Formats: sequence, C-alpha cells, structure tokens
Amino acid sequence: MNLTEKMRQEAAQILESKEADLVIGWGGGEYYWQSPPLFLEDAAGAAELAFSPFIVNNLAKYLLEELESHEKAALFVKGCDTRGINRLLQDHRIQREAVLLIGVPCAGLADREKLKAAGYDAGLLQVERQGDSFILTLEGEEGAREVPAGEFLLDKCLECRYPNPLVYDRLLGEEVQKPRERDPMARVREVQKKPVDEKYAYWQEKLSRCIRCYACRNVCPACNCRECIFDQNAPRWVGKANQLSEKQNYNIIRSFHIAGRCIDCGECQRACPMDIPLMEINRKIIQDLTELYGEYEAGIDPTDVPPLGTYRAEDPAGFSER
Amino acid sequence: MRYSLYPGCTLKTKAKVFEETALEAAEALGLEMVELEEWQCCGAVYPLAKDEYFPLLSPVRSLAAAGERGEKLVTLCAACHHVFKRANHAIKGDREAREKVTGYLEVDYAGDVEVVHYLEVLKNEVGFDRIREKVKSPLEGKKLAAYYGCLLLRPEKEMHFDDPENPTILEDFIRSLGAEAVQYPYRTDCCGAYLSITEEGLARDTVGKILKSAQRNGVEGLVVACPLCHYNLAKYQESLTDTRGGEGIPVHYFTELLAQALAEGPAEEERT
Amino acid sequence: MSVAKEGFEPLIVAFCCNWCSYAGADLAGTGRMPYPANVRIVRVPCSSRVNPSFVIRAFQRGADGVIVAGCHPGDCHYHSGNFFTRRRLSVLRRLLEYMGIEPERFQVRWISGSEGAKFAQVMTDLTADIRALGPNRKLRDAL
Amino acid sequence: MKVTTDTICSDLLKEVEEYSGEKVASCIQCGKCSGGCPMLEAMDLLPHQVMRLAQLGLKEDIMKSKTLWVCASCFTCAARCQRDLDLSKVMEGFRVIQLRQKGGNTMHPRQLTPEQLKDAPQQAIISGFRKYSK
Amino acid sequence: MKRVGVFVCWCGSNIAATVDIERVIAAARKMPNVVYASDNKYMCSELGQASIRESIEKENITRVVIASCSPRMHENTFRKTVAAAGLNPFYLEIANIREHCSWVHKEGEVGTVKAISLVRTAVAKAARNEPLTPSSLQITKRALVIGAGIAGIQAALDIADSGYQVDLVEKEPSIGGRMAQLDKTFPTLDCSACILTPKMVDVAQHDNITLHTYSVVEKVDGYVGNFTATIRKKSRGIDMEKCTGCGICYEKCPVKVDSEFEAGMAKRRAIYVPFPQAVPNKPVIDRENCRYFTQGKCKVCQKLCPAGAVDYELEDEVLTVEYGAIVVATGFDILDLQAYGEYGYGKHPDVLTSLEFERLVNASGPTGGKILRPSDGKPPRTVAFIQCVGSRDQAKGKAYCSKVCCMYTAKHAILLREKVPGAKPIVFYIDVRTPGKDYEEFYNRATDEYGATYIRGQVGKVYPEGDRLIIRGVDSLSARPVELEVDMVVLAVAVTARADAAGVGRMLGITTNAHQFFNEAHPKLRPVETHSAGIYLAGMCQGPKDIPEAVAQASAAAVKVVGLLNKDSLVGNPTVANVDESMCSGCLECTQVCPYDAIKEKSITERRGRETLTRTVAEVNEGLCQGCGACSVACRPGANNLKGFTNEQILAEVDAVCL
Repeated sequence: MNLTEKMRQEAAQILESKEADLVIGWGGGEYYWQSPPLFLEDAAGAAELAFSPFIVNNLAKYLLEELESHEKAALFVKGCDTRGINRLLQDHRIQREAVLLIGVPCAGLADREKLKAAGYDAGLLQVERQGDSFILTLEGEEGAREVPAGEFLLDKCLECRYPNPLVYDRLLGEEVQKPRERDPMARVREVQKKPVDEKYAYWQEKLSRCIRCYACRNVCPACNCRECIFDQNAPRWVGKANQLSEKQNYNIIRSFHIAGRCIDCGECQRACPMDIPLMEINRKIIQDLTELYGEYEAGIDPTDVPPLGTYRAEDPAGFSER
Repeated sequence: MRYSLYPGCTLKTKAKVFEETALEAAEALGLEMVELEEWQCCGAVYPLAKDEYFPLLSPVRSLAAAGERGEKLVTLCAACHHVFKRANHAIKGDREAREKVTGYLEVDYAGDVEVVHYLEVLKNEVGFDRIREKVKSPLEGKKLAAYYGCLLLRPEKEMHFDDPENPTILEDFIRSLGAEAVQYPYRTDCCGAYLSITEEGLARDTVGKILKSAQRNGVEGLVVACPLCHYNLAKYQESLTDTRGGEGIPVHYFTELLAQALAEGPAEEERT
Repeated sequence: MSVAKEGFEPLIVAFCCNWCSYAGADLAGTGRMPYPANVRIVRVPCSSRVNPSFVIRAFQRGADGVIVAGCHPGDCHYHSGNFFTRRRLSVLRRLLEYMGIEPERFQVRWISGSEGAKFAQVMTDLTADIRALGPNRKLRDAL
Repeated sequence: MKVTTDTICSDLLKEVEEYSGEKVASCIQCGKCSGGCPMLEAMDLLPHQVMRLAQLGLKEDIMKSKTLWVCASCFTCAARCQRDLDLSKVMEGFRVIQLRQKGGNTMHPRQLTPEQLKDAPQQAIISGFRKYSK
Repeated sequence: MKRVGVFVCWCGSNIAATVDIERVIAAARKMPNVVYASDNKYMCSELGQASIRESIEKENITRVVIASCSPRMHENTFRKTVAAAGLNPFYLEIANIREHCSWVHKEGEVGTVKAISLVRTAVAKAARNEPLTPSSLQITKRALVIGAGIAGIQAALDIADSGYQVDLVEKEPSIGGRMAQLDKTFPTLDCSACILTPKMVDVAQHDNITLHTYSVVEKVDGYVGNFTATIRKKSRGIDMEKCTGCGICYEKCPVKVDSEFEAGMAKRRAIYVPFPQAVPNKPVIDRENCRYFTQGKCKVCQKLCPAGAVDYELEDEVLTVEYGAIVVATGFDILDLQAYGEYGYGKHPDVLTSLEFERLVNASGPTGGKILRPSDGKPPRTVAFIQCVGSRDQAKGKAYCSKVCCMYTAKHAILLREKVPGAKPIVFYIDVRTPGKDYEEFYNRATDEYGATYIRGQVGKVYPEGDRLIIRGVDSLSARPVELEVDMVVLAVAVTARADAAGVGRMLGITTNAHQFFNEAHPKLRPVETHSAGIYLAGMCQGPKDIPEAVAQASAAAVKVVGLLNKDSLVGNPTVANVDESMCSGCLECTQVCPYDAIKEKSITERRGRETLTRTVAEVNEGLCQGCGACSVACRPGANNLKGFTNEQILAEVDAVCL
C-alpha cells in the first residue's frame, strides 16, 4: 500500500473515530506539480488526499486559525514541517495536546523548474517516487519514464538535515536516509567574500524587486505574531512607500526578528514571487550565531531557549571590546 | 609510543654515561627513543634579553624536525629541557618571535610539539609503580637525595615541571628504585652553574653550603639531571673532604641509578 | 578610502545608556574634554533598549554613522542588559556588513560612567573614521 | 653618585624595559628577591638595590657593580617576586648594555684554565660565554 | 494638539558662552507642537522655576521641554516644578545642552546648531510623553541579617533596638564568627571574648531577634520591601528545647577530629560545642564523623543524655519568610598557602598561620593560652613573624593589602613578650601600616616597650635545621643578608573573600569584584549599600577591614534598614514595561531576557465570535520591573513597550535628531 492510500486510510479513520475534528493534508491539483492543502472534516473527503513528490508547503501555520474553531486537528507533517511545529510550540502559539501529528518520512521533493529545464513539463501527467528514481507518466506515451531522483530534487531538499519527522504521534512508512550532504552555507560564504560595495550592489538589485506581498512572512512558522510591526501605523516602523530603503528595512528587520528562530526550511525563498534569495540572509544569521555563540538549530527541541534569549558572561563580541 | 630524543652535546662527550644509561633503561622499560637525525647545540642558556631571537634558531630547528616526525621531543639534560620548553613557549606566545625565527629558518612551526623531560615520561607515561615492579636489583638501604637545581623547576609559568618550592618527582623516582629518599633544604638552590668557570671561589662556597646541608641530613648520594650541576657538585667536594676523615657524597645521574636498578644480577660496581 | 569631500560633516547618532555611557558623556562635559559636535546623543535606560529597527531608522533618516555605547559587560546596572546587547548587536553588525554597509559606520563600545576621556576619544576617532568614509548613501533614499 | 633630577628623569627605566620587558618602576623594594638569592655574599649591590638604583636612574653605580656578573640566572628571584617581575631578565638587561659596547666582553677564551678545558662540560663553557660576551 | 513649552537656560555663562540662546529660542518657536519658548539665566533657581510655572499656566502648556544641564542633575528638580504647575511630572523632557553641548563644542556656532538639534529631539519626544504615576510598594517590616560575626551581631542588635523584627542566620553552630577565635584585640588589648560575649548574649535574649544557627539562606526572591527568603535550619540532631547544655554528651563521645574553631590545633568530638562561650551553648552532631551516622553504631550520647534531647531522626527545617531589607555580613576566609612552599607551612609543625598563633595565645585555646611549640611543647625563645604572606602579591596571591595584619602582628609581638618572658619577637615587614586612632602608638609600644625587632625585608626561604627553623632573608634598608635561627614562624596570611561569595552574590543579585568581595553602590558615598535596593553590606565581606570599621559599617547598614522600614510604602519606578494584551502573541521571549524575573505568563480568556478562547500572554510585575527595556526589544511586535522610553518616543527622537 503506497503512502497515498496510507494517508487516506489514516485520515478516514481519524475522522470516523472523532480522534480529531479536522484533518489537514495535501491533495492533488489540476496539474502534476500542484498539491493544494486540504481541510477535511468528514471521512469522505479523505479520498482526495494525495502523496506526491510536490507536497512541499508547510501546513503548520494553518493551525493558528483552525485551532480556534476546532477542538483538535490532525496534521500530516514531514521532517522540516515538524521543526515548524516545534517553533509554534516553543512560541506557545499551539498546544501539543490540540494537535495529532501524522509523520511522513520524506526522501526529498521534486523541483518543477528542474523538470521543466529537462523538458519534462509539457504533457507530464504524474510524477511518483520509487526508491531512488522518479517515475514520470507522460501524455501519449504508454510506458512510464524513469529518471534519477537526485537530479530533480529541490535545492533545499539536497541540504535537508531532518528527512524524518522529529515529533509525531504516528508514523506512516519507515524512516528514510538523508540525501547527499550539501553544504547549505556555501552560498553565504560566496556572498560574504565580496567587497562591501559589491555586496551592497548585489542586495540592492535583489531587494529592489521586493513588492512587499509578505508571502515570506505568511508562510514562515517563525513569523507567528498576532500583529506584525510591518502592518502597524502607530508607531510607523517601516514606511509603505515603494522605496529601496523601506524594502531593505523590511527584509533586514524580518530576518533579524527570526534570528535564532528560523528553522531553515526554505519556504520563504520558495514562496517569494520575485525570486529573492531570502535564505541567503537567514542562513548568514544562522552561520554567525553558530560561529559566535555555538552550534544551535532552531525547532529541534521546543523546550530550549533561542540564542538571543540567553547569554554567557564570556560571550565573544562581533565588535572591538577595547 | 615512539619519542624523538634530543641528547644535547654534553651528553655526547663529557656526560656520555648519562645518555648511555638513559637508553639502556629506556630499552628495559620498552620505550622507543630515537635520536633526531640532525640537531645542534641548544645554546645552554635561554636568551633573557627581549630582542635576542638568534639563540632561538637552534632549538626551534630541532623542534620543527621533531614536529615533522609527529612525535614528542624528549630531553635528558636540564639545560636543554629549559631552553626547549621556553623556546616553545616563546613561539606560541610571542608573535614577533615566531615570525622572525620561523621566517629566518623558513620552517613553518607553531609551537605544537610537546617537549617532555625523560623524568616526565617515567612519571606520566610509564608510571613509578610500574618501574617499581620492573626493578630487579633494588637499591635497598641507600639514603639518596635529589638535587633539582634551577633549570628544570623555574620559571614555573613556562616549565610546568613540578612545584618549584616543593618538588616531589625525584623523591618519588628514588623511592620507586627501592632506595630511601631523604630531603634537605638546599635541594632547589642553585649550584652556581657557569660561575664555576668565572668565579671559582663563589661556586665553591655555594656548592659547599649545599653539600654540608645534605651531609647534615644523612645523605649518602645525590641524584641530578644536569651535567653542569654534576660537575660542580663533584668538583667542590673538598668542603666535605677537607675535614678529617670526611668523605664526599657521590653524585649520580638519575638514569645511572635507573639502569642499575633495572639490570639483572648483583649491583655492579657503581659507574662514576 | 574615498577622499572626504571638503565641508562634509558626518551626522553620527549615539545611543547612550543612562547609567554608564551617558554619565561618561556628562563627565567628558564636566571635564571640558572636547569632541566633534557631529555626535548627537539619544538617551536610553540600558543599551539593551536599543532596537535594531532604531539603528536602521537612523541610517534611513540620514545618519552617516551610528554607535551604541553601554556599560562594560558585568557592570550593567540591570545585571545582564549589556550581555543581550552584545549578542543582538554582534549579529546585527555582521548582518549589516553582509548587506553592504561599511562596518565602521555601525559601532558598539563599552564606556563606563568614569571614562569621560574614553568617551571623548571614541567619539573623536569615530567622527574621523566616518568623515574619511564620506557621506552614507546606503539604506537611505535619495532625498 | 647623588640622586638628581637628571638621574630621576633619565630614561634608564625605559632602556632597561626595552631590553628586559620588565617594568622596574613597579618594584616595591620588599627585598624578597635578595632574601632568596644564593649568590648574596658575593654581591656589592643586592638585587633589590640594583632595582632601587635603576628606579633612581643611577646607571654608573649599577654598571660598576660586580652583582651583574655573579648573578647565576637561577630564576629564584623571578619565582618569588610579589610584583611578578623577572629580575633575571633585568640583570641580563644591564649585562647586555655593557656587553654590546665595543670591547664590552668580560670573558675571554684565554681565561680558561687547562683543567677547565679538560673537565668542564661544554654546557659550562658555552653558558659562560653566552652570559659574559656578545 | 500637544502644547509644548520650551525653556532654555543660560546656566549663567556655562551655556550662553558658546550657545546663542536667542537663535535656539527662535528655532524652537518654529518646531512642531511648540507654542511657547523663553529663556532664563538660571532655570533651576527659585526664580527660574517660578517663571516656568507661570508660563505653563499662562500659555496653557501641556508638555515641557527644558534645555539645560544633564537630566542626571536636575531631572527631579524640574519634575517637581512641572508637577507644582499641575502637570504630570513625566510630561517633562530635558535637552542636555550643557555637558553634551556647550562645554564640549566651543568653536563658532557649532554649539548652537547642535543645541537646536538636541532641543528638536527633546520636543519630538515630549510631544509623545504619556502621563505616568509611580506605583507604591508595601514594605514587610522585618529584616534579615546573613552571617552572625561581630558585624552581623551589631547590625541585628541595632535594627532590633529600633523596634523591628530581625532574623539572624548563621551557618556555624554558634554565633561570634572570626572575632570569637581571637584572644586580644588591638589597639587596646582588651580581651575579645569580654567585649563580644555580652553582645552574643544580648542577641540570644533580645525579643526582637530570632536566631537561626547552623542554618543557611538557600534562596532569595523579590525586591526592596518584598524579599522572600528560604532558610534551611540544618538538623543538629539535638532537640534544642530539651537540651540543658550540661555537656555530658560531648565529654563521652569516642570520636576525636580536628576542631575548625581551633584552626586544627586541637581536637573536638563528633558531638560538640565549638567553644565554651558559644551561643547557643548547645551541641551539634557532625554527621560526617559521627559513628552513628557513618556506621550506624555507638549512640553513646543518646544513652547518656539526661534530658533525652539527642534525636538522630530530627529533620532539616526549611522556612520561607518575607523580609523588607537584607544585611549581608558573611565575613571572610584566609588564603590557602598551598602555593607558598618557600615558607615551609605544612612541612614543619612550628610554622603557623597568624590564626593558629591566635588560638595558641587564647586562654580557651588548645594550650590554655600558653605559647608552646607544637613540635616539642616547649615555649619558643625567638619567634619570627612574616608579614604580607599572600597579600600585596600579584603573582601567586592577592594583589590587595589585607589591612589588619600589621596591627595584629604588633599585638602578637606584645602578647609573646607578656606570655613568654625573654622571648624575642622578630617581624619581617615591607611597610608597617597603622592607619587608625592609637594604632601608631600601639605599634611603637611593640618596638619600644616590648623590644620587637622589625626587619624590612620579605623573607626568601624558611627551612628546618634540626629542631629549629632557619630563615634566609635580607634587611633591605641596610642591604645585609639575614640568616636567623628561630623556634617558631608565624605567617600573617592574606584575608580572602568567602569561597562561596560569588554564589551568595548571584542568589541576592549583587555583584562581586575581581577578588569576590561584594561591590558597594559607591566606594566613597554609599559604602554600605549595593546596586540592588534594600540589600546592604557590613564587615569583611565588602573588603578587608578591622573590627571598629566592621562595627561602624554594621550600625550604618542598620540605620539604612531602619530608614527603609520606617516608610509606610515605597515609591516605585514608573518607567516600567507594560504589555498590550491584544498584541501579545504569548511567545514569552521577553520573560527570558528579564534580569528581575518581572514578567510572568498569564492565560486570559476572550470571546472570538461565538467561541470563547483562552490564550497565553505576558504580564509585567510593575514592582519587580526596573525599566531596563531589554524585553521591549525581545518583543518583536512591540506589544511589550517601556513607559517613558516607548518605541514611538525613541523613533521620533531618531527622526528628529537626523533632521
């Protein structure tokens, strides 16, 4: 029985037994690469659930509203999603007992851009994962095409450190191996080496594209405030004008707000319609925090204190202490 | 465990017995000590003037050689040990010294070779109780006393050898050979070192005080780890022998006693 | 280093903590220890009251240099305030440099209530550094 | 030699610090170095007096003194100094001032007696030359 | 619309000399919200303040900006002026145009330009000032004194005599501290027990003092006026009510161990009273050495006790008590001589520390007051006293001077001559320091009347020779080597802070210096206060000092406590943090950065459409919060804002200062 059937059976059983009064999962979409979130309240809907190599979006943040109108919600969670759950637990935004977590081991998800680049977009009906390869069913072709999965994985999946869920009530399928280790900090080191003005030009070009649609904030489990400063008028933290300094202010301060809290899930960069490499900013902070104050990964243990929430008397300083 | 051995020039000539007995004992204890292929005199004194980097060249060259072998550097003579440990300390702590010396030598050395004295190897890596087990002809009934001198103990911040005011390593060593370790107050006082060349009278008085203090405490033999202390203590025995019927106190390198205790059969005639 | 244009006088915003660096500035005053008038002090109860948004706001509004001055670690009137300052502003300073801001423009220093001379010296050196860098065009919209 | 404003304002302390790295000014004249020095009897100026004269800038008296040449560099003073000063380096500093002058050497090969050449270990002779000649 | 009034002060010529007052006023009039601007030669004078009050009323001013000297100087003065005019004192904002402007920028009009900028900044902030009213805190009328040495005893007595309840906590079985170990005290040579014991008895009998001996303070929470302390009264194994102090138990106990009180010079039993005049004069069972507690055998003391007071099952008693003020009088230790092999301490029995010698001299000491050599029990003919052992030693010891050794060594020299006629005291010193009333005269008696020889020269080495001790040193004044043969050597060992001082400091929230002595609020002007309001210091725990100073400090601390407890309530600090519950998302990161644990979690229920919802928010305890503002930066949405330094105010200041 493949994961889709397991998910459907699990969801139906939960809803019938009233273990939870809501199940949130991924469904199938019109196109092969779509996996829209599903909010199921009766067992029948479970049939629409679909496990595909495109179930990339992190469903954790939907809990913020849904739990206000549901006693208990069940949620399908991948490894990176569970770091989001830990983030929300650590910020006391959700109660652990109000959530039923169904873990889904994930060996890495497909990147539509890479498939398109290899000419597999038009006429591609379905992509399925089998072992280390993707099985592509194309329109008008009998046999399915097999391609090595490694070449079509999302970048952030190549750098994934937690393929298996960290916290769950039940686990569907066996745990999987971590894909090849790729250094997530490579890009940061490259940018870091540039001279000051070149760096400014690099980010000026990137950030000037920001249209402040706040998709990055809305998808980010670390950005879970009830009222965000960027929406406030009194005081007016950041102006609304379409000007570079306001966009820089927004992006720098948002990255600072999730310093030591960002779970490195890459959703902000994926969700950004303007292709701004937001992870290069967040990872720079992760690198600096690790370099200055010791190895720390957010969203692993919901009981620990993020690095900016604590100190040691002998901390090093990022400036001269003369 | 293999060590690089730095014997020092005096041990090749005037103090041959010091090195021979050391190697003999090392074999008996299963320690592999291999002499550095190429080494020079350590300079006998550590340069105390701040701007004198030239005297560091020779010790650093040997240290770098040991570094290539990736082994600890063992020294026997107290003066060599003193110079090597302080040179290492300078290379690690003083950036200017490091740049000038390694620059001149065109060798990349950062002070990471560990300099250990033969006694430290016995104490930390062999262990005095294991030595006690391996002793075949213990030095029963002998009242021996350590004479530390200065170069092994001081300055403590750089030598880290033992408590400069209250050392115990040589006494433990003597007891491990089965002999009785006697203490006397002048065991950490200076023997006059090079003054025996330029100020013989002063050296004689200084050594006299040490020997009389030892004699008052019933010492029958002095154990040293430095050829210059050995020379001074042996040379000025007249402060004891002048008095009627007074005989001097024999001076031994600690390795002589070690080799003797580890050897089979009756105690051979002591080597001078 | 860009040659400072003649007549360019940098604007430097200094966030000073009430118990230490602000008192240090007072002492520099009572001691008549001159330093450039480019420095404008904003008083905060503790250096841990300085929000990174304030720093970026200052650059946006035209500051050429920003300095946060607090008590020496361990001397904070509120015990642990400046320990958090040290972590937060260390991350901020490296982030700003990463985003292309010259590190000299944003400084953090520990100045106690009895270090009037040090306060004057730090502000004099900082003004000279920033004057050498020239006016700040970054994080600021063309006026 | 009298203490005068010239001697006090002389830069002898700076000169000694350049050679030895030691801040002779911080010596409080507690006398512990002299107390433990093995070569006390042979010294016309005790170690703490050398420090005092240096503090007062009386360079000639120090350079004339026999003390510099009977110090055995045994580091006892350095081990016990309560101001953490290394007098053996200060003594070497004064010796170096003398030795680095033309003809400043105080030990010559011809001084060595035949017995010394025969018996004395090289360590004795080399350390002797190292201390008394440059 | 805020009606801001700007008042520029000349400060005589201090400001006017380099700042063009007229231009500042002209510029101020054009600033937003400013409706009135005027100046005065001395704004802080009676006249100046009066002009402000009048202008406020006449011009109907609702916010006040005073451009003058540092707020650290006259903020309170001008707040009172503004309040007197009927405005909330926190509607005031001060522009520092003297220390930060006129005194340091003297060239040309630079000072004026900056003064205008500073006024503009103050106006921008003032326009956003909110009315603040300080909270008032109630005060628990009870004091806690930690440590019952002479300082703790004196402080407790003074507070109790003023009519307040005092808890005196001492970790040893008896009160009396270090002073109880002394024989005579300088400079008057009166017997320590004679002047200390009566005070100890007063403490025991004082109805305002509750004595907790063999007890430790484990935890202290709260803030000035409202401290909560947890005290652990360790079990003595003796029922204090039943015990009559007859002493049979500690006569018959088979165990003999070194007595700490006798500095190891004599033995005590496993059940013991530290010294005859102990208060309370009842024994305690030392559980590490008592045969019953270590091997479950013996029980001799229980069998013999006529009053049936011995009860091995007695548990520790833990109390939680509220206090208004705390006095820390935890005393001192002496330096461990492990690094001083050159003096031969520990290697020869006749080399003693000054504390051990004090016990020898003490009538209730191990030798009944007779000075005898521990090695052979004979009286010593010559005794060498070595000063500054560990003190004034940057290399191996403590850099500071321990202040009391010169005086007690002169005392020891005198006592030696009195108790052993013909004995010769020789003192090796670096400097003899006699900084007190009758101190120098006392030292002169030691040399003139009692024939003590003072040799200026720190000793190089002490070593045994036969049954005597050889001292090698030098007389640095005559530059002569010194080699003495003496019968006994007494080392004047450095005093040090208590080993656990840093821990006690963290428990109380007070800091210690590099040597672990507690930091006073100000070395000269506030020597017995700390930076934590309500916590005071007395005695050696704040630094080396002698008994007269310790007692003076104790009384000073007592008057500070009484001054505090006399108040009905305390004015709180109004510039504290407060949480806007509608914005707070309950992440509680602010609680992690609060140095005073002033922010707690609170769950609230609110209606959301049809459902009622409970969620977590942060809540600030205005009494505990000291207003540092660390939480307002940890709070990303700005829900936790700091009154008096709000985000709006500071952003406005930044905007204004950059114009």
